[in-house]
Amino acid sequence: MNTIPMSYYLVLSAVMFTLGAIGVIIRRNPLVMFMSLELMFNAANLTFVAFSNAFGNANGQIFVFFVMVVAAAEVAVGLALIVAIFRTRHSIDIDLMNTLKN
Amino acid sequence: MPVITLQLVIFITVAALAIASALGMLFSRNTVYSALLLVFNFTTVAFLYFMMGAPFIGLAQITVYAGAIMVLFLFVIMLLGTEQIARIEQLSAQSVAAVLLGLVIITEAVVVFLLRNPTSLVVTSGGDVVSVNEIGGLLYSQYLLPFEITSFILLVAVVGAIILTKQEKPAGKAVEGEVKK
Amino acid sequence: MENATTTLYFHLVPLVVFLPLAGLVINLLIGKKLGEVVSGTIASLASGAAFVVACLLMLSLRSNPEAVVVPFAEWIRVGGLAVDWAFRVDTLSVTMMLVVSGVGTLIHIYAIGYMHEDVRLNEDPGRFTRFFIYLNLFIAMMMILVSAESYLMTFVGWEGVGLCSYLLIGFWFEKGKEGTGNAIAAKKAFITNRVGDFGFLVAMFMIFLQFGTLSFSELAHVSAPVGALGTVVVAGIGLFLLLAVTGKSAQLPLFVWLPDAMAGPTPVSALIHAATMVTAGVYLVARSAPLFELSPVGPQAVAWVGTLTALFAATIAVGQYDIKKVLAYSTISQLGFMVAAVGMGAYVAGMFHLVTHAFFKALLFLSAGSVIQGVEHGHHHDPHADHYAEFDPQDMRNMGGLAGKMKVTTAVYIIGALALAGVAPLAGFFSKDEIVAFAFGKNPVMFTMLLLAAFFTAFYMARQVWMVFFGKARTTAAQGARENPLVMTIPLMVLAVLSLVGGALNLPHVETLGKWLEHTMEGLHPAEFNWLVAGISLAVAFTGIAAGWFFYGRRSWQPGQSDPMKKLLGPLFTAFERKWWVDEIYNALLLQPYKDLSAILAEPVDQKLIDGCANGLGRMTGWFSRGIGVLQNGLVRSYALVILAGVAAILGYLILR
Amino acid sequence: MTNLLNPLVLLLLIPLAGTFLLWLIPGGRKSLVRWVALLTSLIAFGYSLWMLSQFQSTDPGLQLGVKIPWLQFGSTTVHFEVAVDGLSILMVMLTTFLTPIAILSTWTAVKEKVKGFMAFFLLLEAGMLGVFLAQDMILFYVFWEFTLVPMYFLIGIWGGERKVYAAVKFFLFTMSGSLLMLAAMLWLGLTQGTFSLPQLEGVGGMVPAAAGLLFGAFALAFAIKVPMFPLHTWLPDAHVEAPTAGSVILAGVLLKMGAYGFLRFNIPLFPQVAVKAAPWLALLAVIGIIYGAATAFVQKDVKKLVAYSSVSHLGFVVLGIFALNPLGLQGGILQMVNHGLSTGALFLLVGMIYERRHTRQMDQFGGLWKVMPVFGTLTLLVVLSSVGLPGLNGFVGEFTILMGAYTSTAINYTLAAILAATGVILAAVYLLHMYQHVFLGPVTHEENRFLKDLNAREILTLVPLLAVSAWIGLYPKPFFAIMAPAVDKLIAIVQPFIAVVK
Repeated sequence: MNTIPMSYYLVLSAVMFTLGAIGVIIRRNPLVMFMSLELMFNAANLTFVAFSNAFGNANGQIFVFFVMVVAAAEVAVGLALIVAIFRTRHSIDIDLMNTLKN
Repeated sequence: MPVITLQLVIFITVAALAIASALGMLFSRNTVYSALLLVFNFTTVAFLYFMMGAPFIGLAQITVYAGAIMVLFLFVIMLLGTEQIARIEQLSAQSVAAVLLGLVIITEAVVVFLLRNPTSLVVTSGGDVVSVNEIGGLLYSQYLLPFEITSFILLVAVVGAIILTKQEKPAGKAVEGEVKK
Repeated sequence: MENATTTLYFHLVPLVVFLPLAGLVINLLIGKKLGEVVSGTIASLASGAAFVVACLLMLSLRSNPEAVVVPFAEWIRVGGLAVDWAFRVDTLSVTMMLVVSGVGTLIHIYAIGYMHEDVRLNEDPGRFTRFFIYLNLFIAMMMILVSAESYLMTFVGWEGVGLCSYLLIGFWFEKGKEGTGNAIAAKKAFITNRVGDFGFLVAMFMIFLQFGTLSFSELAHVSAPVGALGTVVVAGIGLFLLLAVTGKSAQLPLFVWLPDAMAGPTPVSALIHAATMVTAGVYLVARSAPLFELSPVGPQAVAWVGTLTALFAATIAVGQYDIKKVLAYSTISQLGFMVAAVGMGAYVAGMFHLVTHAFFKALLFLSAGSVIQGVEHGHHHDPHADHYAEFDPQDMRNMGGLAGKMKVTTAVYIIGALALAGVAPLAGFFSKDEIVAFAFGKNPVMFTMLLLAAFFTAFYMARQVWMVFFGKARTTAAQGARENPLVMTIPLMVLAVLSLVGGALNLPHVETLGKWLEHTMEGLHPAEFNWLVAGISLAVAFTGIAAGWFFYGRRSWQPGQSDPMKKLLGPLFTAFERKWWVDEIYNALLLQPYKDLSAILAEPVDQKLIDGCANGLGRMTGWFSRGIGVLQNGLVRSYALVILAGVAAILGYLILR
Repeated sequence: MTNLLNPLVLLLLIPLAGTFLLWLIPGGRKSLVRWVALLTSLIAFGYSLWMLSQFQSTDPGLQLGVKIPWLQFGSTTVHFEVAVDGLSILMVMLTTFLTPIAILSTWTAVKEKVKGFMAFFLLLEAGMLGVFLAQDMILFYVFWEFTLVPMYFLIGIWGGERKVYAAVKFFLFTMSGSLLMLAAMLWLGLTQGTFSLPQLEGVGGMVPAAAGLLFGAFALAFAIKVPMFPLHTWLPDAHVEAPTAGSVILAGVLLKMGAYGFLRFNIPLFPQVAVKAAPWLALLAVIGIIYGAATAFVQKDVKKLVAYSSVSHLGFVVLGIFALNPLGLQGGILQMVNHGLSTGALFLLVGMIYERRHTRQMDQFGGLWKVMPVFGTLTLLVVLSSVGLPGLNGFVGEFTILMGAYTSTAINYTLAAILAATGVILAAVYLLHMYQHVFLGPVTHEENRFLKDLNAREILTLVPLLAVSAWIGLYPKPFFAIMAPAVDKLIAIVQPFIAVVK
């Protein structure tokens, strides 16, 4: 049979997810942070599809579909926010965006 | 250890490519390179989807993620002109901590998933495990309501994006008034 | 039964309270419109009507002498405690009612004349009606006090008369020393009385815990509890009741309020602070006789307190110059006689002295008021006097030679003084002699002290009479004094007659009062008339008067002269003059420490310590949250790092589990 | 739907409806706003009188109640459960009685943001009624916290100079106590499977290990609210800064919520702990009585003096409650009413003089009786009621409390009652001290010479209070009768444990 252990997929997914998380933390460019987030979404999606395959159940794929839609919406709004912020502050350094404090 | 098959070799190669491209995205100075590397990463993942017999998701991955979303990213990068942000991102304590934590988590994941209690589940490669028909059927019957809600979410996102990025017309009416005079 | 009720008027007893209250209400609502005479008359009628009711009750009791309880309304019924509004008509309460309403009515009439002048001298005629409202309230409260069926209802009257006393002492609340003197005197009276009331309260707690009731009828036949604890409780009841008595009847150590209470208008001093209210303590002891009899401690303490007060206050009276202050200390001293009597078990003698004292002390105060107004009149009509300078119309050093100008007043005053001094056959002789005779048989030390007090009494009265009425007038005010109108002098004459013949109430071997009271109080010892004691006390009285003449009558007091006794007694007389420094001692030992303690509690303790602890807790929370707040730095990446750490920790936990 | 027509639910809805009505009125129409608020509170009072007539005073249990499922915590249901019994009916009446008086007192005192003021006031009334009516712990807690909010704003917006400090202090003190109470409630409700108070009676016996802690958590919350020494320091600040009507309600009703909490929670739920704690709580109460009186004596601000006197008076209430016998408990409940009347009236009086002179410092006054005879007379009556003069309400309450404490077997030392009785002396000391400095003596300040005496409206706010004071003083029977069965029932719960301890 052409099978690959589920564990491999899980480890791959974990590695990608962690890389995404590290990206969110170490990069100050919000665009890259966003990309890292997308990476994390992907890692999660990979797990969904893998389990869907293993169990022979379509629900996992449906979920991935929804995640994609929401991610698309999130990116649209998020990028719009970045554009708006850039317009007002002429910088998109994430460490300068802490006006919510206090 | 499972037998080394062609499938496995292909999987490991693709996985290595995915991780490499992710790493590249992370550490690339140029945002444009980051974006392109991410596109590559998405493609490798799409490949894995195909391998797992999920062509619908794989195609969606390529069209939506690699196609639409990343193009959007590139547009924004071009629009803002920040592709060459040359600011040196210092290696702060926070970054070090993040990398270390990341390594810890990866190690933990390996320990948990591979060594401690490896699951007996397997992923079958090739062949349609779940057909596109089935997905479509589910989407328009059981998941009809969430499906409709997603459409609403998208609508809201579109409207929101437009409002957020709309340029305020500075004193447009006053100008009109002057013209009339 | 039917024919009995036709002639008995017991059911009328609530009227003794409600008639004065009716007068009060009328004056409160329309008194100002009625004018002084009508308003005063209504008040006098209200009091007089109460007197009539009291007389009817007396008549009823003559035919049916056993105590009658007239219930009126339910009051407090909680748990085991059941106290109702109920009146008790017996010979003791009716005696008190008669004194209160009788003397009270005379004083009401007198006050119509007195207050007419007084409100004008004090420049606020609008306050005339208010005075009579207070007086009627006082009569009502006093009636509640004496007609109550339970300790609790007595307490209502007890505090009620205290309130009236407060109101009336502070009647001219904007006058007195530095403008606040009267107000402070009023406050002092109320608070000192409250200390006594505290004793009353605790005594009631003890009585209720021990005997389960506060009703006089039910307490009349209780027997002493057994066991050591029982004796302590019974002694405690006596001692706490004594505290109540010392407050209301101005005994040691709580007498200090009464001299200051002379700040009230003179009719008030006569009614409340001489004749009636202050005797409530004596009445209370008489009423509580069944409880006092249970233990020897209480009565003995009462007797000693009374004796000591009698002597102590009499010495102070010798050194006073204010005509009313002399009478005030004299009142304290005479109350001491009464309290000593009831403490020794001579209830009849105590009550007898209470009644006669009400006559002659009211008389003395009212005539003193007459003297004061006469002098004040002289002062106001003196064309040369500086009307803005401080002039004290009550200071006896400003008087002298009034006998010629105020004939009626002088005559009645001398009658009152002789009665007080205990000269036979005036009222005071019989009643005081009865007490002294009782002490003779009981305790030689008390006997001696009481005799000494009697000597001082005669002496200071003689001193006063000579200083005020004889010799030469020492001021122009005294020269211009004139007699007061009939509305004032007629009550004086009535009281003078009563002072003359009051002794007839309880003549030796006739014992009218004794037999009358016997119906209420069991086991009364008939007083033995002792010729030896009578002789001694009469001799003491005459010695006192003679000594008074020797120092004050022989040579007329000159203006600016210091008291001739001062040379003789030196520092001792200064002690008399300065009232043995009791006020100063209380101030240093009680008031100032309390003030200091309060200040310490309010500022360092409350604000700094307790509130500081509370605020300190708040501040610590503040520091803590600022410390935590560093984490909330608004930087998304730090938050993500923390989340990542959390993930690592949870996974680590899962592995190491 | 029939449930919603329950009389108590309607009573809760009246002030809320009034608030809604106020919301519809434009804020500029101040007098209309005032009239609507006043009429609403009067309707609530009238309605509560009707409710009183429906109340069976011989029945010791809960009456007129309704119980509707409301929330679900796991398998435990929280009910919307309201009912009255002898313990709460007087408190409900006191609330509806004082609210119109307080509103009437603001007629000219509150000029700014009248609409908001009145709306908060009616909300406050609804909250207080809810506290006294709730028979479910969670519902009680909701109302308990609900009262904080309007009061917080009443102090914080319409208060004096340090209003924000006082409002925050008030809020934090009460909140910190009640959070522990919430924890205790949740634990109790979830372990016992019900939040309903009637079903939790004597629950302390089922959880003996936790009973002490739970009792403590409840007691702390209530002790802060009462407030008992040494948790009282929020009270003077809150009173001094609060607007007059706020002070009236704060002293008149809000403080009673604490004492009522002891009656409703601590004693019936944990009778065995209550018996053990009684001597200690009585000790604190006695300290509070004397301490409050002593600190009141040296205050220079009249309102602060009255505030400290509250500490002293509430000490009597707690002493009576923990006497755990009919005398003490009934006296305690009556004294809660009495304190609401007399201290409420004192605050009204202070407010009246403040409105005229814009100061409350004692040394700014003197001889006011001569200038304002009606004011002087009414104040004297209120002072006498507060001092506990027989014939007025204060005496009946204090006497029964002291008698209860003296004869109590739960407080096993009679010294408590004797020391508390000295409070009677000390009350006279500080109140007469105040009266003398403000009303007696000569007029010392020229600006006081032409002060206007009370007008008809002001007299109207005081007369009902005094009338009820005299009624309680002379004929307290109806008041005692209405609470007696419920108190007896409470004592039946506690009595076995008193016997065990002795």
